[in-house]
Amino acid sequence: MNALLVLSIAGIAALFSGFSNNKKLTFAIVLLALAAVFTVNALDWNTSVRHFNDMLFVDNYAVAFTGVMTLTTFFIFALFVDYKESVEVPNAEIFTLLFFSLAGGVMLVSYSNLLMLFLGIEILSIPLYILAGSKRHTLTSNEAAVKYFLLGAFASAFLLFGIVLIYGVTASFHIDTIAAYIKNTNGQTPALLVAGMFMLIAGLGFKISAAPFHFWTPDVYQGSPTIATTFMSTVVKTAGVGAFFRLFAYAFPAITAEWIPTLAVLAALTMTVGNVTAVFQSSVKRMLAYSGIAHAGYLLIALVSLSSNPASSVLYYLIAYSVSTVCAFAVLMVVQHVSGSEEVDGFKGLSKRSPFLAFITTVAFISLAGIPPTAGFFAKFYLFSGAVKAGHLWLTIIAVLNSCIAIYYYFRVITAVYSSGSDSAPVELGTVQKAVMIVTAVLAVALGLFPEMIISLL
Amino acid sequence: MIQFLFYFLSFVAVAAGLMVVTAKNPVHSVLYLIIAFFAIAGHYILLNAQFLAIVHIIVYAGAIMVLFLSVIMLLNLNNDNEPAKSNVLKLAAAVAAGLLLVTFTGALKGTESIIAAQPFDDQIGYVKALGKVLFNDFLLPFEVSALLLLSAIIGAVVLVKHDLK
Amino acid sequence: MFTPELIFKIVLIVAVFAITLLIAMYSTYGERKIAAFMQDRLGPNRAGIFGILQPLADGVKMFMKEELIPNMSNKVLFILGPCLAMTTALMTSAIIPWGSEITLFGNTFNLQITDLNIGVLYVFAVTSIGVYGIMIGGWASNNKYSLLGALRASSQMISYEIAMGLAIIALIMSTGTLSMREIAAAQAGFHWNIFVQPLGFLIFIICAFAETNRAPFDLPECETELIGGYHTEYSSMKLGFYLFAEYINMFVASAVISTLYFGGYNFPFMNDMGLSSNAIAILGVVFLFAKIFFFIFFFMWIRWTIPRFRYDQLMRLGWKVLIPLAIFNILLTGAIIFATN
Amino acid sequence: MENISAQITQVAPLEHYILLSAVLFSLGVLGVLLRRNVIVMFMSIELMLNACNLLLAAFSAFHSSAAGQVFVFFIMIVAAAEVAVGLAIIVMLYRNIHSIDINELSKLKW
Amino acid sequence: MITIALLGLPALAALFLLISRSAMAKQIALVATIAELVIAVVAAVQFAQNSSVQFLAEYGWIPSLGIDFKVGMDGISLLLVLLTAFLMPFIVYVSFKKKYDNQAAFYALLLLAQTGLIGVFTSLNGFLFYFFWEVVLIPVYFLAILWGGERRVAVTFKFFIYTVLGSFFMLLGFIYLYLQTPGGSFDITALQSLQLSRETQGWIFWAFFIAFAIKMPIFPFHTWQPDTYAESPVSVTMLLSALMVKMAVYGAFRWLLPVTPLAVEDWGNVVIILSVTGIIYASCIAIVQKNLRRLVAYASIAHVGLMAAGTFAFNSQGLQGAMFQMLSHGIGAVALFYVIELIYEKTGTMEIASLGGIMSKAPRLATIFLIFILSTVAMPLTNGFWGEFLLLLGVYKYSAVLGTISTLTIVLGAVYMLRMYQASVLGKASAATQNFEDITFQETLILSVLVVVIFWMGVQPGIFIDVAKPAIETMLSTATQTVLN
Amino acid sequence: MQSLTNRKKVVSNKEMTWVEKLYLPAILGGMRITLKHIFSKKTTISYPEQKREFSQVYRGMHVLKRDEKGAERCTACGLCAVACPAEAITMVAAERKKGEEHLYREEKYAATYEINMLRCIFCGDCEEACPKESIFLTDRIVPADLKRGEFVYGKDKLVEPVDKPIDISKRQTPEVLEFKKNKKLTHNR
Repeated sequence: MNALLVLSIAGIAALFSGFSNNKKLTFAIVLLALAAVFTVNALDWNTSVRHFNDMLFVDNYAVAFTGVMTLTTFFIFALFVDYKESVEVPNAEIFTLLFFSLAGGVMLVSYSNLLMLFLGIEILSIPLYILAGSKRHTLTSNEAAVKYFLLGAFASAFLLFGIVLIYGVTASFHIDTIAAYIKNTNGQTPALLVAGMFMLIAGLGFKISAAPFHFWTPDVYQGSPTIATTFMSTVVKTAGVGAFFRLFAYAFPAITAEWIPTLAVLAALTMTVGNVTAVFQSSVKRMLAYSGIAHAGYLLIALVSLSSNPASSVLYYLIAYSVSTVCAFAVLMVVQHVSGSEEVDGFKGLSKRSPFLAFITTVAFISLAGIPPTAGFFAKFYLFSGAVKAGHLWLTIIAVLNSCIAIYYYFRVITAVYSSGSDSAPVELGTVQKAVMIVTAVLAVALGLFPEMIISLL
Repeated sequence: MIQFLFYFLSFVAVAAGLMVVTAKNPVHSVLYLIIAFFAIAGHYILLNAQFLAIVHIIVYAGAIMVLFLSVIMLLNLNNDNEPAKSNVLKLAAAVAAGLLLVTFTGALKGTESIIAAQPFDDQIGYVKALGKVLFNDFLLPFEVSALLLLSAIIGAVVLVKHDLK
Repeated sequence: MFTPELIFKIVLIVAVFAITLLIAMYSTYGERKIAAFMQDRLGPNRAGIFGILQPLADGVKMFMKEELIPNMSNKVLFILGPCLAMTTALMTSAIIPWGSEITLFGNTFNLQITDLNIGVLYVFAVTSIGVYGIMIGGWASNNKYSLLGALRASSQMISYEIAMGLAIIALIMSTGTLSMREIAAAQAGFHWNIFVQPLGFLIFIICAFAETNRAPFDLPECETELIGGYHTEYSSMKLGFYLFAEYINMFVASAVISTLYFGGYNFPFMNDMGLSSNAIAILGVVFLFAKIFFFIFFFMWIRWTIPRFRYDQLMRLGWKVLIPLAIFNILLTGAIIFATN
Repeated sequence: MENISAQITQVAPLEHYILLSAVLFSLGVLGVLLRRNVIVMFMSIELMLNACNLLLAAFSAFHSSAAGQVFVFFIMIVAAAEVAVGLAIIVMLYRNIHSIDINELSKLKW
Repeated sequence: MITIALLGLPALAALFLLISRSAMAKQIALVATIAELVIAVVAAVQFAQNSSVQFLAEYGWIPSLGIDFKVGMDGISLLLVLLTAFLMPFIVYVSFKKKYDNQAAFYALLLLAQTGLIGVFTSLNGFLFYFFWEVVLIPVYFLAILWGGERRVAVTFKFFIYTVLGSFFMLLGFIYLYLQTPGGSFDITALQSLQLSRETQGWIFWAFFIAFAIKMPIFPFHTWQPDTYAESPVSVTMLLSALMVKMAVYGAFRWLLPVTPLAVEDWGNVVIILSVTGIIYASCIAIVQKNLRRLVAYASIAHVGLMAAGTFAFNSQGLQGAMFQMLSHGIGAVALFYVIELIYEKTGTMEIASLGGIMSKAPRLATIFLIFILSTVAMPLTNGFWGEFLLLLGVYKYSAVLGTISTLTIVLGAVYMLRMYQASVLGKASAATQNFEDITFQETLILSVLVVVIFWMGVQPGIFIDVAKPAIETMLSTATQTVLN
Repeated sequence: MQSLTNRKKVVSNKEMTWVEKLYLPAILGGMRITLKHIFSKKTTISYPEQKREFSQVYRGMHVLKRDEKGAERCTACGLCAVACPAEAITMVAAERKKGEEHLYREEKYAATYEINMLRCIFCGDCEEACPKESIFLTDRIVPADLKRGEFVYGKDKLVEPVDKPIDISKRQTPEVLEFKKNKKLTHNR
């Protein structure tokens, strides 16, 4: 709750810092603010308070997810210091929008009322619609914004109708009340409520870009400025999955039979579509978009095996995914700048041009691919073992097959890094940029070696 | 009388909605949508939600649709040069929407028994009652919606303003 | 079926309509006369004594003029535009309390067509849809000047609605009701809201000028730039409707301002003079109209004093001055309410 | 104003409200799928949101709980914010390509 | 503690190389590997000849999942650790003459791979096993892709995808097993004491088997192998053929047979048939190979096929044979690839057709080459003989028909090996071998070490067999107990 | 430079004070002014009913005078046309026939004499140039008309009616005459 407050203030402070025209000041303010958010949020640990007539329930789950998102945002902000891509929106505004978006994310992981879910999604999305289009004179960016916006609004409408139907049956927006109502029906769940639930799935599925609601993802990710793409693929996904998890863990645990098969199919579809399509991409950015879809699929497995997959494994997965993705995007930003393209070929010869960057790329993509000793491996490990435990063996097998496909395209990048390229000028890196890369890479490995740190949290 | 009103308004709303979707000229779509909004406002009044009705008019008819209209005028999109989609796509769209509707209709079964009408409280649509709920139970959402609006404002400015910086 | 209540209401509606139209008509006359006087002229004085029949002559002229509908225009919308403008202009008068209760033949009636519990919002809603008449007409003309006028009108009205709404919110905070009748009744005697909400009043009246497209905010129709703006292509009675709507709007805006800030039908010492309630009611109506006339005069006074704004100035005033001011006003009001409670 | 209906059920049964909303919602969906003009698609989405609003108000009346109506206000807020951003995006797009046909947006394809 | 030292030494050395980027990288690497060998020998000396797990080291890692860092060695492990430690100096030394870019990284990766291998051979926790299994892969991947031949990218890619695909299935199997254990543990004892139904065992068996089959490789999972062998740098080829293949066989020993004896009973015949088919198939292809390396690669498939057949025959002779053959095949593979590398260095080609007449130019090399080849074709007195003999015995015991067919491996092996020898070493000198110089004294010395070991093992196989025997017997008896129950 | 009228003001670019920025005092000032004008005396003259006094030297529509006997004074000498800076005057001369002596004072007369009133700038040079004291400018207003052609005034409109001589004495004040005299002198020199 306090995190939300600090975030809002931080957003406005960032906006005002734009008046000073001093970029360093702005960066200092936003980074300090994020640190403050992180601290304030951490202070809520183990308090479990229900705020504002039970609109927000800040339990450890919420605190942990908020922490992950804040941390990721911190990295992204830090990356912005040495950001080279031209964005036609002033920095201060971008930070403000990202702060607000993050605030939406915080709501999404701590809501206990469907209204907060809805508002959270909107607060999360609307700044991103703007950021997607922030390269105003670039057609691809325009296109990304339009697509994201239209489909986002479309999905919100579905989500909303779902909420309405659930309200119609249960007369409440509160997830505990809804859960209680469902429990009281003793298996005779009204069809209306189930319909509502499915529409919620559709709406939320859009946010985490689960197939078949994923069509926007590659276009939007590719068209948006890379910094926004990074945010979308990490924080937004974390928030979306957090919301998804919270909803189904708190509101619909009594009717698992209704939604588990659907979500399972969705998960399988999402993984397969994401991975298979990613294989054919020549643009790394687009490939990462599809990989993001695929990761959403894996995360849905966690949801399907809710009974045996505790929140901690989802949390761990999201941390691993976020850290690795930020790392990968950090490299991509540099490569984009030095080679002028985001194609796989742009990565060629990187090992000659900057062994450091090559190493970071390797770590990031190995972690994304889920190969030990990185965090990505344990993330998958926890998820899969949970799924097997819950008896979704076939789903796990599909996931495993998909992981192999994933390795194919992730390693294509690594391979490119180590193959010879045409350009051989050394690559200059900013200090902050370098620091972020190092920290994220170290985190990706350290979390892989000591997963217990996170797992024991929740 | 009231029942007749209900069906009349429903008819107007649906017909106008259909016209929104099918009208060639975007301006006509806007106008039909306004008609639909007025029909919906009528429904609100039938539901004793006068405050809602009036706010609906202010926000939707008074602000949102005006924005639509002015953007359409600004961009001069009145010429209906939208090339028709192929019939297959049209059919697919219609089928998809139809299926959705069928699903809803199916889900309707037995609703009456689930939602027994409560003893009717005719005060809930009043400003006083709504205000109490809004500022007690829903205070937080009310406050956080400020973030939403602020980001929308920032967005509108940064995206369209001619000379940034 | 025909209760005295209903009959009274019907009579009232007819009367209000008639009076509104009459006043609108004579506002045109008043406008010209006042303009002339301020410019040391005499104004119209040929038709009837002091030119008192001039509005009739104008009306007849309007009717007699040729109906022109531009070839490339959208016919239906072209006609719909002025109709909408007229309709929305007339709608607001429904909730204005023209006077306090009056007792006739043993029945007590309210001198108000209908008392909505959200009357202020009703005013607001009707104002906000008033722009459609202009926009549709301007667009349907298929003329760039008309279109520009319509666009200006829409953005101007939307922009100023915000400040207006915020000003009203401060008022509502201090009155505690949304009903026009209750707001009026609460200002009995000399407890007018203008003394409570001077800043709010200032904002409100500026916004009222903008909402009625009156000078100095008459950019949608400014002749020097847009040769008449949204009604460039209009002629005959359709043009008449537009012009008429503007004057009706002015009248209604004056009535709303009087009711909200200047005590409506209340006048000082009304209860201390030992008058019967009917007498008070009738005197109240008279006073209300006096206030309304003053404000109509005020509208014209301003028009012939202050030059027209430039468009960017208009927007800057609306967004950068009035809205912050209105928000400040709300905060101030809140603080005062908090302090006094 | 006097209340229109003293007993909500005398207006229409709840099913009819749900059906009406469902029809409007489906019309909105149809519009989004059918049209290529971004603005009309956007309007269709508004129609969908309004279907939700109507249904919320109806449920609120049938449940005699004000929460539903309050929710509608938030939907309106969201709709307003979306319109501001959406139209800004559309205007920005139009400035670049002088069209708002969704099919013109095909630069990003694999 | 000694296990930790075995694990830590190459890892630390690798780390040192990576950080210091020393110009003396190859020397440091060689010293490290030799030091490792010394430690391994010390371990072997201290080893008590029984079936128990010795040199145990156990630390908590992820307690919530029952994952511990638990390493230790029994006889089987010890032998393979010894093998690894023994072969690594050769693998490092063979690249000494190569001028690699960024050689510090090259040797560091080699040492990392060694760490992984030792880890695989010593880990006593299922998860740890899997962990090291994947850890081996990464340095190998980079070694191959950075320093490989022209087609390295595509080939290494294929290899990588194949093996990772397999290992994921293994992971799945482990997870399943883990979930079956009471309280949840990956510990070897917990896994081995599981009482699973026949059907479940079948699924687990296949999950593991695919991983192992790809790694070994068994027909039809072998398609990655010849290309990879041909395109990788010679060190990597040695590493792959001599050591990584053993990971799979070892995995079967340690994790498959004891856990799923019922499935082995059910599916063993399928596996053996596959293996035998593979033997014939690979041998036939080897006969028509024109490239030395590819020929050895196919030969390797054939030999590994026999090892697999022996393993899954699941009897004392088969297992011990497989155990012994692992050692001799490892040494043999390193020896052969070393010689081929030497020839390649001097002639610049590996095409059999363009070679010939080496005998006359370089009698020392030709002699040593012959000894290696004889060892490969299981000539008595060489180490190859005992391995193949025991294996064939085991397979024969399992099924007379299959046993008879697998005998072909020796026959066909003799055919292609001797044909190769004849074509490349004997006969007239060709253009490529015109100026062939014999190997130096130093090289002779190094190769002689291998020759000595080959003969030592051929003469005194008992020493080696006895080390692993108790462990194998215990395993077998436990498994038989389970089957009978 | 010192301004001659002493009304010169230097435009200032100084920042407005806060009160000035409010504009309200300025607006109220403006409103005070307009309000004051409502009650001030109106300057309108209701024209047909009321008429304004012309100045003595007003130069209006021309007239071609006749002599005491009623004969036209103009001899079509053309000096007026020459003098006209706007070239508004044209004429055609003709010889007097027998029996026309009562019509034209001398042997030559203007058969047509036209002034284009749209061109005429009412400078009065024709009047000064005329040696026969025939053409004069009067205080009459040139009436409005609908067509341009109607503004070319011929003799029918210019020559004064016999029975209704047009009084030009009001303009011919001593000062004017004196001025004319002097001017003529300069002209002749």
